[in-house]
Formats: sequence, structure tokens, C-alpha cells
Amino acid sequence: MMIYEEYILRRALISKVTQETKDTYTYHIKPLESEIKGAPGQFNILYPYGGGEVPISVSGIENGDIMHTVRFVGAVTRMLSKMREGSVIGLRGPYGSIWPLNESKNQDILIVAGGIGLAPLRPVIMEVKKNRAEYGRLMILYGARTPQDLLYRREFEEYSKIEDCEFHVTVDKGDEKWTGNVGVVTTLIPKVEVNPKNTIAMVCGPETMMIFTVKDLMEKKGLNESRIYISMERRMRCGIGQCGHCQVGPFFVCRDGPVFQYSKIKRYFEVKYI
Amino acid sequence: MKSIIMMGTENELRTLFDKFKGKATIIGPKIPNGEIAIRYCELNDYSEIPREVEDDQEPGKYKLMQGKFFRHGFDSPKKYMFPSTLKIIRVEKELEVKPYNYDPKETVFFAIKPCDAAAIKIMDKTFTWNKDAYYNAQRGKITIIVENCIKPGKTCFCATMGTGPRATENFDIAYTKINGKVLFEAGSIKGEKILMEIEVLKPASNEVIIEFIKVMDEAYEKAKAPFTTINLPEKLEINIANENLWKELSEKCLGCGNCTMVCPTCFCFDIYDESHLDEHVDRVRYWDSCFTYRYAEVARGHFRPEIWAMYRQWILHKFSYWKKQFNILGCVGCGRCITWCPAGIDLRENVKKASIGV
Amino acid sequence: MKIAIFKFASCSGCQLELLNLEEELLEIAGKVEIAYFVEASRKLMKGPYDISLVEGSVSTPEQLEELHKIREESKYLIAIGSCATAGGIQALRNWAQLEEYKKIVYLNPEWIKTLEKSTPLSEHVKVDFEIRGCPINRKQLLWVLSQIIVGREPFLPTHSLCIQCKIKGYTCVLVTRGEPCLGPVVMAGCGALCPSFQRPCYACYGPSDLPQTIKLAQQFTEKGLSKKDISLLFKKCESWTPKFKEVVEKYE
Amino acid sequence: MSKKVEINIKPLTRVEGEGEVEIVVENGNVKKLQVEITEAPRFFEAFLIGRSYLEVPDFVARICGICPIPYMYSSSRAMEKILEIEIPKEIKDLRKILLFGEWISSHTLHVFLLHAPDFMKLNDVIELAKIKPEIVRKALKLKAFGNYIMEKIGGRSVHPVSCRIGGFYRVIRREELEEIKKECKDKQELAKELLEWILQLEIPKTKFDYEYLSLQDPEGEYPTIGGRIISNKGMNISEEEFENNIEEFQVPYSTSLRCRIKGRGTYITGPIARFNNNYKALRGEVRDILEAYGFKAPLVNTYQSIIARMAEIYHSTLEIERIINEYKEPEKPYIEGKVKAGWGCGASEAPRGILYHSYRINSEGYVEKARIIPPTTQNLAHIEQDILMQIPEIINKPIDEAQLMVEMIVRNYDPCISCSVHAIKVKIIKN
Ligand SMILES: Cc1cc2nc3c(=O)[nH]c(=O)nc-3n(C[C@H](O)[C@H](O)[C@H](O)COP(=O)(O)OP(=O)(O)OC[C@H]3O[C@@H](n4cnc5c(N)ncnc54)[C@H](O)[C@@H]3O)c2cc1C
Ligand code: SF4
Ligand code: SF4
Ligand code: SF4
Repeated sequence: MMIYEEYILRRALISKVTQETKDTYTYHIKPLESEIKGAPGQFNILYPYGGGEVPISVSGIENGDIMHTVRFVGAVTRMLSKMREGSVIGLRGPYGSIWPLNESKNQDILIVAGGIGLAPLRPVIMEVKKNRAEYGRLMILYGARTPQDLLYRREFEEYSKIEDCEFHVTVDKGDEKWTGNVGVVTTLIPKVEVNPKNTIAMVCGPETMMIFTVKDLMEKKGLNESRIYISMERRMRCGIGQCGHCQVGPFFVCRDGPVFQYSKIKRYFEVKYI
Repeated sequence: MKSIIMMGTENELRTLFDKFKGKATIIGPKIPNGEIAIRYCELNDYSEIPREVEDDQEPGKYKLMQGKFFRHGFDSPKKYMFPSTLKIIRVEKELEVKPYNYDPKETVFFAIKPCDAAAIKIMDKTFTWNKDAYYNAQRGKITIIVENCIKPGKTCFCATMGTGPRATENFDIAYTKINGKVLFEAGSIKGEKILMEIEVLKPASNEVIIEFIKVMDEAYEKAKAPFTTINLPEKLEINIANENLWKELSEKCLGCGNCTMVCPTCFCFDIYDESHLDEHVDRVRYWDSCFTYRYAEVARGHFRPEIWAMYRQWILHKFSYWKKQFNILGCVGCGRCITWCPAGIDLRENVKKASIGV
Repeated sequence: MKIAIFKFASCSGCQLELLNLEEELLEIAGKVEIAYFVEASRKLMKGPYDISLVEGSVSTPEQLEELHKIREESKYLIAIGSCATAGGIQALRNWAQLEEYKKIVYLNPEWIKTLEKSTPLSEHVKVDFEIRGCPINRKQLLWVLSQIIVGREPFLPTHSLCIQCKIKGYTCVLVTRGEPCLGPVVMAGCGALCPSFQRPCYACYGPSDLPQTIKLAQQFTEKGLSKKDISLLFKKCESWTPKFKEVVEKYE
Repeated sequence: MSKKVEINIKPLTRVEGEGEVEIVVENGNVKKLQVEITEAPRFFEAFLIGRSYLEVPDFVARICGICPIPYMYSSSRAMEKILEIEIPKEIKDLRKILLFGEWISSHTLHVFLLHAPDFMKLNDVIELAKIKPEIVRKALKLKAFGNYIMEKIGGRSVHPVSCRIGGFYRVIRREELEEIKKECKDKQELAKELLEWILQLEIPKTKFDYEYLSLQDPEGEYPTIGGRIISNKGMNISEEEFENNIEEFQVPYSTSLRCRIKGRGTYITGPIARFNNNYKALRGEVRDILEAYGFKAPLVNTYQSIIARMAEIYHSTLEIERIINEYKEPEKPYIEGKVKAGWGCGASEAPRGILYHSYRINSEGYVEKARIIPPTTQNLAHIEQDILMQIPEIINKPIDEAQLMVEMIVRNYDPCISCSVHAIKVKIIKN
């Protein structure tokens, strides 16, 4: 007799829900059965009863609770949107590769995030903050469509207070109250001084945004492609390299990614409709 | 393991079949009542294996007729280890998860073709890497008896893929029917032991072996594609961004997905949540295909929204990425995707064109 | 949860599929309140309704008016069957002269009031979900209902019939007999019934999610089918869907 | 004192649709009595023109989701006559099993889900299930059996896919039928019990001298497909003579045509007509039970149509088993004919009565003219007649009862599921 252990969902309790934007909430999730881990860059699969599974990046770990920031875009995520403190959900993971924190020791870190793309990078910011001495300068470039779409606004002050940290935010379209930058996230790149020999860039956002960011980082900042890391999104039905959906060329995003060294994925990433 | 060729007659083949009767589920070729193709199904008796029939296969065409040697229909051993529909887990309210249990039976694949045996080898790599519980449970209980192909069909290209027409690995016993004789080879210790129990079998004489080689050599020439696998992954990827090429190659493609469904190695699946009124949900695994529109769809976009890109994914996965993923090519040259493509697209021609560019 | 079932121009087959859920019928009635179902109950409750299942195409002025009223009264409107999702078999009149048709069928054609065309609901109001097929498959209907009960927006597969045909393990009639099966461009859902009877699919479920109808028509031409026969193949209960219409118009 | 009674029943539905009943009685005189059909016209006879003869059965099946099989049979029979196809016994047998499957399903639906609640003064089957859960459960099982048969042989119960002109698309194997047979005994038992229950229902008492029209099977069996058209008043014609003897007419308030026997008037077709005209051909087991409860042909009370329907259900379960026992797989799944120009007609017994089709096709097999006369069309004029006969009783009842009574009269004819009019709103104004 055999069972499919890979697919056993573990029960977990939503211990806290924070609204980030109109359509994005952060969930603090407390494991009920066994500990849930998750390193920066990795993702878990969340399962609202009867809805289906969705891969969601780890956006933080706090007091043993794991945090996931979810934007409600489809059937399953909209089901999650109805979950409140005390709801039970299913979860499996963590899966996937992690941001190159080891390689970044004593290096400057440049984070470029677009929209919901800040969620998987938040744990990196927290890690640098916690072990500040181990890393070089921290530069965060973050863009969203409107001021209302910015994630973690309540934490922005905390980010800018991190020692030796540059934090730039932009929106595609401002409103009356907005006094900051306006423009796509790549317009922030000239604002930072980058030492190409000593910087690791971590990029996450919509695919077009990543294409232009990487291009700028290489062409304008002279960053070598092996110093750039991107986090990719694909349809995933299993999360463990079985179902085939997440392939990008020879890579399974769920196992070989989602975080890729750009030099490794470049050949495929740049091909249309790959 | 001694690879001695033993000689017998059809009687010994029947004896071999009977050895498994009652001890294992025997899966082999059969034309079930009213069917119009050879199918792999459970056999109760040796006599159910078709005789005096031949399958005429061409791109987009399959016909059964009178003849001496048949190959295969559209289904392959894949469906026994990777069922087209499978309940994985049951979830009850409050998220109580109850896994379904699997208890696969001891199974013999009898009279499958060398390409099918080779496909199992590929699946072994993909599914073992994947830790697929169901696959592994069934796979551990399988005996493979191969019939070598003395007459490859018009869509076969196993010779090019190095998987046939004579089986060289991944089988327990292989046999070849030549002019009234049946030659047996063991491919594993298990196979050797079984053969030893059939006392009537004698080592084949040199003349018989020469005859055997000649038949197999002739067969080999008939199962070639117009390309070689040497450096194929690299050659194909040179054209990866050549949109026009892929558009031309997929000009007739209907995106119906038949090719991936009949392929003995394709492994993609989807999982549906089948909710029931009594408040339980079955998470069910179904075969999926890179030709379905939803395959590469994400919440707000689509990574492969056009047929040509899907077609490229399929070819490149089989003939390039697969090698990088599993250190083996994903195609065995059985030709099923050529025969069963309703548009009759000839994969061999397209791989050839893609590997040199147009 | 209050469910209402409405009917426009149709054969009642789709709502019959609801009644054909013999084993589940009483269970459904226990979970939801069947508030309006002319076919099954004398007791008709007023709206608003949580879910409205609407069968039939819009083909008279009164129906159009009623549809707008139903939309207003329903939180979630589901169109069921080819008639409601594609205009149905009666949409064949959309190609013809209505007055001619009236004369053929009726002794006193002047008494007959109808709209110029028979159209799907989605041409007139927002439809939240479509269950397709002529008739719908009651297993799909049950799946959709249980998804809604569980709190999920409904989902049904939209891929080609060929995939379902192969999953079920049926022998292809197009390849073995050269018969013009529409499976490659038709949406799965019926369970590949026709191929299971060695009959080519005639498209009760309409186009799949990326239907290459023109290419398939071209294939049939190569197999020797006449232009007329090809246009007739696509001119059935799903003829008014854009991708099928394209072939009909090109080949007619 | 003038007394005006106005009964307005809306919506009422047709074979596959919507309709209403309107009655106005003033001082005991009927001023208006209309069974109106407002169902949207669908123009089948028009768009069949120009289609290939082979497509017709699938098209006409779509006229009615509740009785698609007779639609396929009547049209196939008409075409088979043109193409000179002789249907062998094996295929005839298969067709009968499939048709009996539909009778079981359709009749059970009507008897228990739609009609029986009337006799118990209930709104619907859900309410019936509360007081008679066992009966409803058994009925649903029986209905499921009918659907199961249609799914086995036809692929699905609504618009089956296996039927074609000349037979079936593939040979239906013995094994497949054996599976049905396994269920038969159990279902016969259910049908018998349910028949006994129906026979004990309290049914209103009326007695009218109506004309009943049905087919008569050429082999002396209970009528199913083809045969002579006979009545209790001496009509005995061939299918070919149908159009000469039955005339269709139209009324301004209805999108459905209606029928009468030329020079004679309205008539009833359906289970009660079959039962009355072919009582001897019913299985002995069925007659034994009927007679044990004191019933036999002719039934002259249209409310007793529920008895005829239930008797046919039991009969069908018995016949299915017999036919399966005798079944031999045909050599070819269907018989091919010679396409040529011609006219042909065919009739079969739909659950609701005679379904008549006729077609003219050209030498390439494309339809030139189509004519379809469904049973509900034939019954429609008679339903008005039946209400008219009972008006004196109706108007003397309290409003709700009068309302229900009209509805019941209509439902006695089972005018297709939509027409079962369980939701007829009846407006009665008395002043
Ligand atoms: C590695 C990774 C990390 C991610 N991290 C985040 C994150 O941190 N935050 C975030 O907001 N998003 C994240 N995403 C994206 C997130 O996974 C998607 O937004 C989410 O999966 C959308 O699911 P949905 O059901 O809501 O949307 P939909 O697009 O409606 O559903 C997804 C698809 O599932 C299919 N489907 C629907 N129902 C069923 C069913 N019952 N059975 C089978 N299939 C069905 C549909 O075909 C649909 O197209 C990440 C994605 C990846 C790959
Ligand atoms: S290659 Fe052929 S079988 Fe494959 S999807 Fe295209 S048309 Fe279908
Ligand atoms: S029979 Fe039709 S649906 Fe099935 S695989 Fe062939 S073409 Fe596709
Ligand atoms: S015609 Fe196609 S969609 Fe309709 S039942 Fe047959 S296979 Fe299914």
C-alpha cells in the first residue's frame, strides 16, 4: 500500500490578517501540525478548502508564524480573500530556490521590485536588517501602479531607517497627495550609485518590468549577468517538478527556481513566448 | 547475465505466457470486440493476442488489415503506471486530509514493442526523479516481455532514436518471431530465470543467429528518420527564437493535444478539485498537455498564447530540454504522434527542418 | 441560497439534466432552496435569487425583457446549454429570411412574433458563468453547483474534446476511418460520447479555448469533403459562435 | 346577479415551452377558453430544408429534451422508407430497449415528480418526499434506471448519440446489455410496488366518451415504432394515410399548431390511448395486478392516465429483460440504403403519444420538405375540449380547487415536462 505523500496538505491557522492594498492582504499563518519553514525566495502552496492550490512566496517569518502576501486575482485567491483570523487552510512546502544571501555576504544588495514583487523580497530586507554587519550597502527600488498599490507602506519608514540603506519608491501614476517619484521602476535606477564589481541585484516583478530592469542594470550600471537574480512566475499545479506546467526551457521554475541567476536563465528568458 | 539467444517455437511463447497466468495481471495487445485498433488491455489467454492482422499506419491514418505483423495502437504502457485519471487525496471540511491508498498489482507487459520498453526507461527517469508514489509502486511490480519488430511501420523511427527495432535494454525477456521460429533473449536476471525454466528452449545455432541479424538489420533500415540525434538539442535550440520557422512548422497544427496524449513518455498533468455535495473534495490528477490553452495561463497573462509557441515547446521539450532535465531524449520514435495526429503532421520532417533551419 | 431556473427558447433538455440528477436531487434540495422552477414546482418564489440558471436562447421581445429582469434579480447568472450560450440550434434561422421561415412552418405566419435572430444571453446581459453543451452534462452541472456551495467561483475545463477522448481511451474515428470528427476544435465536456460509439463528434459543446476551425476545415477539404458538407458540419447547435460562423461563412 | 369566473393560468408551457390557460365564464356560459402556447417558435421544419437526410435525427432530437428518441425514430423511419432500408430484428430490438428506457424515465418523471403531488394536494416532489420518502426514493431509482439504459445504449439520456438512420453507429455488444439485465429484476419489483401504490391513489371520478388514437404493432406487441394507426371509434389507417385523415389548424393565440380528425373532431393520443387500444398486448404480469385492483381497459376517465402511464413503466421493465434475453448482436451496426429522391413518413409512440414525421428528399439526400406532428400538438385541442366538458364542475368549486382542477386536467396529458404546468398561476375572478 502506498500513498501520495507529496500531496498531503498540512493544516494551518490564520493567526492575523493585515490589509495591504485594496486587493492584497498579508496572512500570518500558524502551523497546526508541524513546523513550517521557508527561506527568503521560497514559496508555499496554500489551499483554501475546495478551491485549489496556489503558490505564494514567503513574505516573512515572525514569531514562528509564516507570512504570505496575496493579491486577489482569480478564483482561488479570491477565496483566500474571504479568510479571516481563525480560519484553517491547507499548506504544503516550502519549495523552490532561495535568494543568494550567502553569495551576498559583504556585497552591496540592490533590490528592484514591482508591485506584488516586493513580497518575496521583503524577507531579504528583514534579513539584512537583522544581520546588518554581514552585508554591504542596501538599495531598494520599488515601483507600483498607484500610491494605493504600494505594499507594506507602514514599514517604509523602518526600511529607510536601516543603516546604510537607500530606499526609492515610484508610482506609474500619482494622485493629489503623492509628492514622490512618478514613472516606471526603471526610472529609479539612475538614482543609485552601483559598484558593478561588488553588487548583487535581486529583481522581482512582472515579466516585462524584469526584462527592462535587467537590461538597464547590465547596460547602464555595468552589472554582470551572473550578479543579477530574478524570481519568475509560471503556472504551477504541483510545485514539485511533476506536472510540467512551469517549465521555462529546460528549467522547472518550481524546483530550479523561482529564483534564477540571470546568466543561467537568460538564454530562455529573452525568447518570446518561451 | 548471459545474453544467449535461445530458440523455440510459438508453443514456448504460450508456455511463457501461461507461466504468468493467475499470478499476475497480463497486459498485452488485443483487438477487443468491436474495436478498430490494437489496444493494450488485460489478457486472459495467449489466444487473445491478435494474429493475421497488420496495422497500416501513416501520418494521420491508421487501419487494421490482414497481414503478418502488427505494431501498436494509440495507447501505451504509460496508462498503467501513470493513469489518465487518478484520485490523489480526499479533503474533508476543516481540512482533514485523507490520502487515497494505492495497491498496484503484480503486472506483466506481454508482447509490447521495444519502443514501449524504452519509453518505460524514460518514464523511470522522469517519474523517479519526481518521486511519483503511484508510478513507483506500480513500477516495482512489473515484468517486461518485448516482441522485437521485424517489420517496422511507416511512421516508426526507433532506429534513429536508438530504441529499436531490437530491444537492447530495459526488458526482462525479448523475443523475435522469425519464419516459424521464436528466438528468446533474457534482459535481466529475472528474465533469465524464467527462460531457464522452459526446458525445451535450446541455444540458437549460428545459422539461425545469422538469419536473425539479417532480419533485424533490414528492419533497422526501415525505422529511420531523416535526422540524427547527434547534437540534436543544440541544433534545435539554435532556432529557438526563429518565430517564422515555428509558425511554418505548426502551420497545420490544430492544437488538439492528441500527440501528447498518445505519447508514451509525456507526463504533464493537471489537478482538479472535485467538490461534492457531501462536503468532501477529491483532488484528482488528469493528463494535461502543453497544447491546452490553460497550460501556460497565469492570473493575468499568458506565456504561450499561440499555437506555434506551444508546438515549439513540445518539440523542444522532447528533443532538447528533456536531455538537459533527465539526461535522455524524451522521444522513443514509436511514431504514435505522427499516426494519431488528425492533421497528419510528420514530426520527423519537422524535427529535421527545425534542426537545420529553413 | 436561493436558486431559480428559467427557460427561453429551448428543448428543456438542460433543465431535465438537473432533474436527472436523481441521486443528488434531494441532497441539492437540502442544501439550497429551489425558489423558482416552473418545470418542477407549483410554488414560485419571488426574487432576488442567489443563483439563476437560465436555459434557452433569446428569440422573442418578451424574452429579452424578461432576461433583463432576471439579471437584475440574480446575484450570479449562469447560462446553461448551447441555446443560452450560443443561440442554440434555432440560431440556424439567423442565416435565413425570417418571414420565409414563418411561412414554411405556420398556416398564419402573421400571428407569429419573434426577434430577427436567436441569440445567446451574453449578447444582451452580463453572464457570470456558462455551462455549455447540447445538452449540458449533468455531472458538470453538479460540479459547478458544488463549487459554488463550497464558496468557489466555478471552473470547468475548456480544452479540446480530443484530450478527453484520449483520457477516456477511445479510438480516434478521424484517424482510423477518416471521418470528419470535430473533436480537435470542440470543447470537452460530454465525455467524448460520440467517439465512444465510433461516431465523429458533431460539436454539441461548441468551440474549445483555442479552436483552429479554419485549419480543420482545410484538413477536411484535403480529405475530399465538399464545401457544402464542411459548412453543414459547423452549422449545427453551435453555429452562431464566432469561430464556427467563420467556417460557415467561408464555406457556404 | 351576474357571475363571472375568470381563470388565468400563466405561465403554462408547451412540449418544450411556455403557455397559459385563460378561461372566462359568465353566468355559466363559457366566454373564453384558451390553452395558449406562447413558446418561442423554433422553425425546425424550415431549417431542416437543405440539410442532409443523415443529419435529421440529431436535429429533430433537439425539439424535445424529454423525448428525443421517438423524434430520432420517426424521422429515421421516414428516411428508411425512402431509402428502402429493411431494419433487421436485432436493430429493432435495440431500438425498443432504448425507447422503453425513455418511457421509464419520462413516465416516472411525470408520474411521481409532476403528477402524483396533484392527487395529494402538494406543490412538488420535494413536499411529496417529506411525507412519502420511500415512494420518492423508489421512483427516483426507477427513473435512474431508465436513464441508465439510455446512457448505456445511447451515450446519454438527452439527445442520445448512438442512433442513426439504418440502426446504430456501432454494434451494441451483448455484454453491455447483460449489465442492464442484471438490474432488471430489481427494477421490475420496484415498478410493481409503485404500480400498486398508484392504483390506490384517490383519483377524481369522471367519465367521458372520447376518441383514443394510437399505433398498433404489426407483430401484435405493445405499440412502439410504426404500424397501423387505430382508434376506439373505428379509425384504422396506415402511417401514409395520416396526413389525409388528420388536419392541423392554428389559432391566433398560440405558436403551436393543433390537430383534429377530419370531419370528426379532437382526440387523445398517449399512454391512455395506447393502453385502451392495445390492452391485450400488455404483459400478463401487468394486467394481473391491474385487474386485482379492479382496473382494466378501457379507462374512460382521463385522470386515470396516470394508471396507464405506470402500467407502461412496469410493462417496459419486463419487456427490456425479455428482449435482452433474445438479443443477438447484429452483424452490421446499421443498414445502408440507396439515396434517392422520394417522400416518406414514419410514426412512433413517444411517451406522450403518436409522433408523426414526413419528409421529401432530393436525389442527393438533402431535405426538401419536412413535416413534424408531435403528440402534444395533437392533444392540445382536446385539452381545451376536456376542460370545457368539466366547466360546470370547475366553476362550482372554491377558487384554489378550481385552479388545481384545471391544472390537473392539463397535466393528465403530460404535455411534456414544460407543459406539466406545475406552476400554472390561475386567476379566478368571481363576481
Ligand atoms: C513561485 C510563485 C510565487 C508566487 N508568489 C505570489 C505571492 O507572493 N503573492 C501573490 O499574490 N501571488 C503570488 N504568485 C502568483 C499566484 O500564485 C497566482 O496569482 C495565483 O495562483 C492565482 O490563482 P487564482 O486561482 O486566484 O487565479 P486564477 O488565474 O483564476 O486561477 C489559476 C488557474 O487555475 C485554474 N483553476 C481554477 N480552478 C481550478 C480547479 N478547481 N481545478 C483546477 N484548476 C483550476 C484556472 O484555469 C485558472 O486559470 C506566485 C506565483 C508563483 C509561481
Ligand atoms: S501536432 Fe497534431 S496531434 Fe499534436 S496538437 Fe498539433 S494537430 Fe494535434
Ligand atoms: S475521435 Fe475525434 S475527438 Fe477523439 S481523438 Fe479523434 S479527432 Fe479527437
Ligand atoms: S457531438 Fe461531440 S460534443 Fe456532442 S456528444 Fe458527440 S462527442 Fe460529445
